[in-house]
Amino acid sequence: MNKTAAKITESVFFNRSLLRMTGVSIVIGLVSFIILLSGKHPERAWQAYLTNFLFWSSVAQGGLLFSAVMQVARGRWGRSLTGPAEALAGFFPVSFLLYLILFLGYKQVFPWRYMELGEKAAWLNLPGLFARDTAGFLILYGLGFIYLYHSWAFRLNRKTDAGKTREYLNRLWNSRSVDPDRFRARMTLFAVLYIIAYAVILSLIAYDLIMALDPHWYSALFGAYHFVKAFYMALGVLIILASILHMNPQIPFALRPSQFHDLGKLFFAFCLVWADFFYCQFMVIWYGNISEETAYVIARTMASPWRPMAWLVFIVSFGIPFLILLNRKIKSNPKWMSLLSALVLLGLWLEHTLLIGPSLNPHVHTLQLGIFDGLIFVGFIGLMTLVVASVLHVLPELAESRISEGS
Amino acid sequence: MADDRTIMGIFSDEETTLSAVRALKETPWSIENVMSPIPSREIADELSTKPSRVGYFTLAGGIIGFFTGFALSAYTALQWQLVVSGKPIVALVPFFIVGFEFTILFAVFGNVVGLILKMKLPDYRGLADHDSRCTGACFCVVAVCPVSDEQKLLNFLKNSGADTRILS
Amino acid sequence: MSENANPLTFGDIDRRVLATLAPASRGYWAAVGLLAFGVLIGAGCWAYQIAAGVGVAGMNNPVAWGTYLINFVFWVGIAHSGTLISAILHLMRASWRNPIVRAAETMTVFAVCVAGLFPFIHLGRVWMVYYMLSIPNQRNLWQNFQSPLMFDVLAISTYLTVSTLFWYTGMLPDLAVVRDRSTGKKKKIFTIISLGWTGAQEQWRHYTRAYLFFAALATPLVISVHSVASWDFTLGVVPGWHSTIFAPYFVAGAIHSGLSMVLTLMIPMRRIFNYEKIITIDVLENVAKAIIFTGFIVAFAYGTEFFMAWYSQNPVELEVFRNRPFGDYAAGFWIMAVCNTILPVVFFFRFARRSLSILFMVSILVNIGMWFERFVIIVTSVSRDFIPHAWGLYAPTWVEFGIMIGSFSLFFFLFVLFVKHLPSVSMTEMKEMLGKRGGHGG
Amino acid sequence: MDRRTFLKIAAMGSLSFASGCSSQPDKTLFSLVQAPDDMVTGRGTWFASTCRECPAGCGIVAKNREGRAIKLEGNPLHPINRGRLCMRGQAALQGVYNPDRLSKPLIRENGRLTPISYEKALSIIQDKGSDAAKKGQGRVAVFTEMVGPTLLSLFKALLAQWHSETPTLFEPFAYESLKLANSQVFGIDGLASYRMEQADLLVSFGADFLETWLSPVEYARRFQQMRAFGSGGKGVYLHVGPYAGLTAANADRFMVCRCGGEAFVAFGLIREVLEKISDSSVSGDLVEPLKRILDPFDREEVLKLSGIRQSHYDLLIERVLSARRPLILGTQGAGAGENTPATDVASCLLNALLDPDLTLIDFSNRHTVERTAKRSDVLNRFKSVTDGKVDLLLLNNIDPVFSVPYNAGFRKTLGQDSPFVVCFSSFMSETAALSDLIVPIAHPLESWDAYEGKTGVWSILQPVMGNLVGTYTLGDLLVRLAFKGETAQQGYRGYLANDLIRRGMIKDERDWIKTVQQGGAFDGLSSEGGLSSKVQPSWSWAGTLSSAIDPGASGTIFAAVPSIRLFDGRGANKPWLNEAPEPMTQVAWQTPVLMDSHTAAKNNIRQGDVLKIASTWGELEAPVYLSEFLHPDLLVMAVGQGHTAYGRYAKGFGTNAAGIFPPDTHPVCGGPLYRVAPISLTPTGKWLKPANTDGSRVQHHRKIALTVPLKALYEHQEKGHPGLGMWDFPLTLPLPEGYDPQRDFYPPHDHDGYRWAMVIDLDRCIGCGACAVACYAENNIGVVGEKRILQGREMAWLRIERYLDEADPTRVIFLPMLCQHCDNAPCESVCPVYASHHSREGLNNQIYNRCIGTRFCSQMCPYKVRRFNWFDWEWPAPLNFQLNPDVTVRSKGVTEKCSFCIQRIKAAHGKAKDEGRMIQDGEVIPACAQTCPTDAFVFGNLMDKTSRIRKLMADPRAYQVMGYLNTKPAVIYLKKVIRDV
Repeated sequence: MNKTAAKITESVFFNRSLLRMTGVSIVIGLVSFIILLSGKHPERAWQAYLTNFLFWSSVAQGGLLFSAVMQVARGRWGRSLTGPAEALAGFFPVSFLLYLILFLGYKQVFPWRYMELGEKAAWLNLPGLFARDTAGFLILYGLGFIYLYHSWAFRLNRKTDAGKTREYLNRLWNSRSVDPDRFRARMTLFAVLYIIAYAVILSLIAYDLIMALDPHWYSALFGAYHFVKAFYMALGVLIILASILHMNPQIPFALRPSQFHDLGKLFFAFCLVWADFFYCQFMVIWYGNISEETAYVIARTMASPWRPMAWLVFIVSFGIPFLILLNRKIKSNPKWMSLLSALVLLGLWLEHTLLIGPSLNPHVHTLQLGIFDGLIFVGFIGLMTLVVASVLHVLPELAESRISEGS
Repeated sequence: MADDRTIMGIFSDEETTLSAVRALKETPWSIENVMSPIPSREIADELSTKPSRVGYFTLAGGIIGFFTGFALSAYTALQWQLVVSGKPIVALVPFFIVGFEFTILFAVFGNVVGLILKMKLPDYRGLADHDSRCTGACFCVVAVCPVSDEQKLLNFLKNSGADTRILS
Repeated sequence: MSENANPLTFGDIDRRVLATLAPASRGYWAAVGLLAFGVLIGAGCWAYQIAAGVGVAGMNNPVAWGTYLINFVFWVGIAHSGTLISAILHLMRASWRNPIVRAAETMTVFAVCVAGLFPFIHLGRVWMVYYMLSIPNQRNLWQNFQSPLMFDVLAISTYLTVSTLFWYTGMLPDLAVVRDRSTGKKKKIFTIISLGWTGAQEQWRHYTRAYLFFAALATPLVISVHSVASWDFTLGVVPGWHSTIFAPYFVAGAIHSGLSMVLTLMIPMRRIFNYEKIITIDVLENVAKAIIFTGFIVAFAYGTEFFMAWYSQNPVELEVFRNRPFGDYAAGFWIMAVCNTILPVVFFFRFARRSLSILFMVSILVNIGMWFERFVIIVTSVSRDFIPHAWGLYAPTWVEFGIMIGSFSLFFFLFVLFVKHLPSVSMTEMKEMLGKRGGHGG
Repeated sequence: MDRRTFLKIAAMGSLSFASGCSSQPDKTLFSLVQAPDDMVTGRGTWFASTCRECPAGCGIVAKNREGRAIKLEGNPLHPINRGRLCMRGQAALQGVYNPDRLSKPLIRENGRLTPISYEKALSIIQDKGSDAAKKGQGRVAVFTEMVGPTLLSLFKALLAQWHSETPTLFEPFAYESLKLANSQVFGIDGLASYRMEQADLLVSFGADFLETWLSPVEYARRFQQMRAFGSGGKGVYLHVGPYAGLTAANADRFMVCRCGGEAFVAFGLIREVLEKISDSSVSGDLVEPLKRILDPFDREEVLKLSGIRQSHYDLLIERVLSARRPLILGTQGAGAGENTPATDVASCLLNALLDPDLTLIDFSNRHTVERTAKRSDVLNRFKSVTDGKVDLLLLNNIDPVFSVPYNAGFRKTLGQDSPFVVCFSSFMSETAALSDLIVPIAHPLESWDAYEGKTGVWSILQPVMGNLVGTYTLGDLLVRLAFKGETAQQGYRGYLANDLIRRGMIKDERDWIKTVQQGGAFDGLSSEGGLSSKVQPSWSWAGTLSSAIDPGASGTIFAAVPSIRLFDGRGANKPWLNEAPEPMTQVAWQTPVLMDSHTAAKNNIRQGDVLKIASTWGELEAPVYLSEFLHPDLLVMAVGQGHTAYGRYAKGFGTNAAGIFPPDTHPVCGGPLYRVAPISLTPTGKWLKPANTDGSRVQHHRKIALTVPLKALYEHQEKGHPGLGMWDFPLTLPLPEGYDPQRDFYPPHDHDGYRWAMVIDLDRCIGCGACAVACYAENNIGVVGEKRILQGREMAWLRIERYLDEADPTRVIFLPMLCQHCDNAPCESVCPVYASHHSREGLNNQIYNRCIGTRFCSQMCPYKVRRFNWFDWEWPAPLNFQLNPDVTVRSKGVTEKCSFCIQRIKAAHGKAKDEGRMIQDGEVIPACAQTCPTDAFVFGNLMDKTSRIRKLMADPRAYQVMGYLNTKPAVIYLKKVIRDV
């Protein structure tokens, strides 16, 4: 069966049309980024860039989290979904690269450079920020890869000789033989470590790259809000990815309706948690009414020009999915679910813009969102697709569901 | 029906019960009831029972509760229209919590009501020909056959691994 | 965990559990009597306080909330893990929870009862408490639903109702089991309370569904209840209270304490009722693992709070968070920090997770730690808030300790009564666990 | 209350009482079935009278409700206090209603006191008197407190019958040294008053004119007229002294020196002045000898002897020489140290040199306390008693046993059975306890009398209520003792009227009634000029100057100072005065001994350690309070507490310093010595928790009590654009315009007609605490006592927060903190039962009978001004008669707080409604604002664009405490102005 799998992959994941599509969209994205950059408001370009960078990095980080959690909680039902989830982690190196590029726009990205910070300068200064965030990304992604290294050791078929990566990995594994149990135990350990790092470092990123853009505002829950949201998005992407693989007859990947149903329930659950974490912050700030806190929230939810966008986000990413997901049948329907997820993701992408936009363009009277932002988004979609496709191309086993599991 | 016999077959485990039920369905005799110490998806599937509709009560309760919560808090606030902390008289942000708690409460009430109505409990008549083993380790299948077939059915059940009991 | 290794049969389960309902020994009644006495102490102290005034407690002007609300939050916290275990783990199909679910739910019900008492004890004019209820009155003056305390009233009463119904529904099949295996008056009673349950498919069909909804509703409820408890503090502007992270952090903390209380209760129970085969060491191990997890969340929250206090650069916040670890109540802070975040780390080691003594000790210490967490949060914040001239210290008085003793006695009193008179392990769900071999593992 | 309305009600009241209420206890307070026709139930009636809590003689008006006086306010027409009162004046009511008042004469029969009738008591006195008279001259002696001329003449008349000399006016604080200086330098043996408000530099060598000195309310007003920024005053105040009480704490610079070192600072100053003086306005015959005497006191010498900091000394010189109208005040006046007379003489000379015409010193309107006898004379007179030359000794309302050093003889002699001692006193004071016959007398608020606070200022005392416990007024008793027949019949009131007519104060009955209505005859008060004086050619002062000795020698000195709360101890039985924390230490109910914190640290003494302090004359034990305001070699303790009798609120609280002072008096001025050295300090190992109400002495760099340099106010300051932080948050009015959609979640809400608010000028506030006590009186606030205060349960609605400057701990700032009536009050929304909510007029209402006592509001209040009733507080009868019927008495379990005196607002509403108009600006005045001697409070309606308060919003000093919380407080503070000297 692996042989066939190997044969099929050639055409499924990595065919010309897909290359063409992704390539084109990437070029479009790049071009529109450059156009914005060369315009009067380069910060607009960086706003879009930061938004997408955070958005897709979160998806990748959350994706791997799914696998890690399944490993730790021994959730068997999701075992066959961990493959695609891990495929998302292929975005890690790209994400890190994008992160480095981000600092080219430091003039626009960090408005606090021009503000009076007092003591805070000890935390908000470019070198310090670059150092700690770089370290953070390296640790997170490093742990991620060590975990993958263990996970794939069980998942991948050692014999197939497709590509250098495989051979390299095989050599690694064959170099020293550890007994599977200890190896599995270590895998679990690194899963735990990754989960911890996920929480800590995503919070750090949230503080440094989103919250600190308005250095006077702070909300203790913001970090947690960010990484919960990240997982919510990852689940959305995972649903789409799984559905695509599931619906493509050529791919040996199929899920029982119950598995989709469970995935749907998880998606639903995190839709609620995300909303809850939003409300927890909003309620406290609304009730306390301390200007230091309210100004930030009001600018994004109650004052023009951003207000309508806030409502859109609320409806698209919470209202609609909440009402729809109450229904049991839809959860186990891949088509509908992917559609819904796409919608939610769109909303959450807007939500990122909503958080970043007002900070980067203070006192504006028009919505800082245009066609180019959309095109840049498209570009990043292409990028992500390409990455995932190539990962699956190299490691087709990730797209194999073990029907045997569960009963 | 005087010319009917109701016979209970008591099985020691789920598998045999399951096969017995399957076999019974091939026979002309009807399965009146199956009792088990634990819920069994498989048996339910065999008997092709429809999924329960308790959920509708729950949902209804929830929706009613949500609006009751908001209505109550808005009504009480409007009686005197006292300003507190400069907050609006009808402040939806905090009232949402009231709405939420009421949603849960009423949903649960709906759930319980639905359960009572659907399960028709409390009802002690069923205990008349209830076998205590059914709540312990055993699965009981209650089948009905014409008086004529009584012996056949008894044998059938015995063969499929049950000890039997004639209820009426 | 592997049920295959477990030689239990349905029969064994019934026998073991029903054995616990056998007539009680003299020692048992002695214990009950002792606890009843403890309850009386508490009641006496309360009566005295009502007569004399809340001044007999140690509270004062800056610190007008003391052990009463600390205990309130503490007990609500204890309550939570019950629902977590019965509802959330049920949704997650972690069937390892089946052996302890009944005890945990019972713990929830009783803990909520005890917790519910404290707001009353706390009130200055408890005889006027009906002002907080929606009783139609001729002035048409109602209560203020913008007040976090009204949220509490709703949340706690809802929580009590729901968890009680959930508990009873879950017990229904077991009551039938007891009914069928008892005689005389006992049989009569159980016949009535088991509502004529027979285990017919028709019943199971609705029952399982309804139970699922129960779980699905209890989950958001339990989260909301402790969020609401946290909002009693966060919604004001008081430094050290007004923090957005409180709601999730309180929920995690609640589960943290609740889980350790489960251990504290289960370990003696399985010893006394020789439940070793039912409540296996694997179950306890899983609870321990969960404690590591919640412990981490709590630690994360502590860290975040300190960072945010610094990041805000608000002198008021800074002072509060300087005062916690180094100020008047430093001891309390360090007890809290060590017990809640450092100690659970031992559970990373397998031997610790599987050693009853360590489990028991740590569980108790975590409970102490969580009590002090509430103390640190509630007392330190207001004792040094905005106006330095108004700063002041607080120390509980004997009345408060008396009432605290009373509350613990009441809880264990009810629990001890429960274990001898109702099935303290859910036989049905145990059977399900065995029945579903190779099903969804924990 | 403006002048017109005041006159109306005063007239209405006193007419009736002039006819109606004699001192006969016929009108019972308890059931007014037939109320007198002028008494409208539910409406207050105001009676003018005079405060007798200290010799200053401030005018008061008392609010009478249903026959009970429930509140005292200053008499706005009275020239001395102009409608203001100090905390002691406010607390006078608790003298009338004191539960420990004696109601019947008590006679000592074989050691036991047994009650007898007044007739009996009078006859006993009569007999004893005539017996004594028979024995010969001067067998009867009278020691009385400072009384009005009429009563004095009555005493004289009585004594004349008994062939004895005039009575001795005894006051513990008799300003001997000051009088000496005035007589030696100006030839006027008296106490001039000072036109402080006209000065541009004020230097005090210890005069505590904001606490007890001469006439504190008057001088507090004058002081702020001189200094306060608001009133255009640009004056500067420098205080030189060994310790800082409230007065020194209000100085622009407190210059600490050795105890007794002030003298040499003054000498040095004179020396410097003489060197600068060129013009011949000062007669040469003064300059030369001065130069000669003071030659040794050059800069180094002064620094060495006085221990003053060099920078301070230079500053002092520079300021004094550059000032246009400097005024130098002498020492604290109550009790002397060795160098006190020298200091006072020196300061008089300084005035003479700096302002030869002495325009700032008013010799014509003198403080009549000058009439009291020198302590040395008192002791001499008493010596004759001790020597058995007296058979009958009458003591009127004085407590020498408590306030005079123990072995000065009073204790011993009074203890003996001869002479026969009659004590006129309403309380079982230490002195009364030793007397043979105790005759309770009516309280001044129940009596007719006249008092002359300053020469020419005659204030009338009239009964402001019926007689409470059936006591007689002293006047009536004396009249009955002195006269027979008609005079005796008409009683003291008639005697008084006649006396006044005889003195030409009033012409006839109408005039009399008018005088009674407005509280006195003030025409005698000459405004300018009047009696002036020059430095006396006689050089008697020279000797005094040279009497100064080197204070450095004496080592650690123990000093006792008058208490702003208890004066000489007569206030000690009034709960309010004990409950109100001492302004500087914030300690209530206790008498700690103040010790320099560094000295304490050296001897590792902690706050609260109980020390045994012993001198040659006696010893005492007291807990230590660590202070920043002392010379290291000094221990200071306030007098007033440490009673062994005198009622439940006085007995057993604190310590009495009198015990360890030498009995003899100052050789030069004859004043009592309130300084003693050497002393020995020994820790007792005991520790007493100080009952201080402050949680921290500094404000931890928070936006609470702010200051601004004077310069900054004149140079145009550019406002940095407002932000959201603690420091750059803008002033946001509690009005719709205060709402900014960029940072406010809530929509603005309107108020109908009025938005009550208050402005508090920190530059005017001197921290005297009168407002706090007035608040207790007006709002029925419970007194919790020492134990509860230690538990942190004080109930004050208005507290004076005392903060030391973090940079310079000798700088103090006082901030009256009360409910801020925020527009977005965090306390309101958390109440589950709407007990606390926002009123239509912007008040932060607290509905007591709705409150269930969750205490949520007080937890959420950022200002911690909400008070919870932990118990039912007690008003032992008849203290409960004082309770204000317009204000609920809160039961246990409810929260309470400042209501902006809503009862007064309601009353004004009623009045305005009757007259069909809006409430006018200044018509509503809360109790705190009403009594403030320095006019630091302004109350009014923010919605009225023309109101005084609204205009003040434009003041650059305006800010809100912790405004960044966006609570939009309705109490706006004006920064204290720092004159960087």
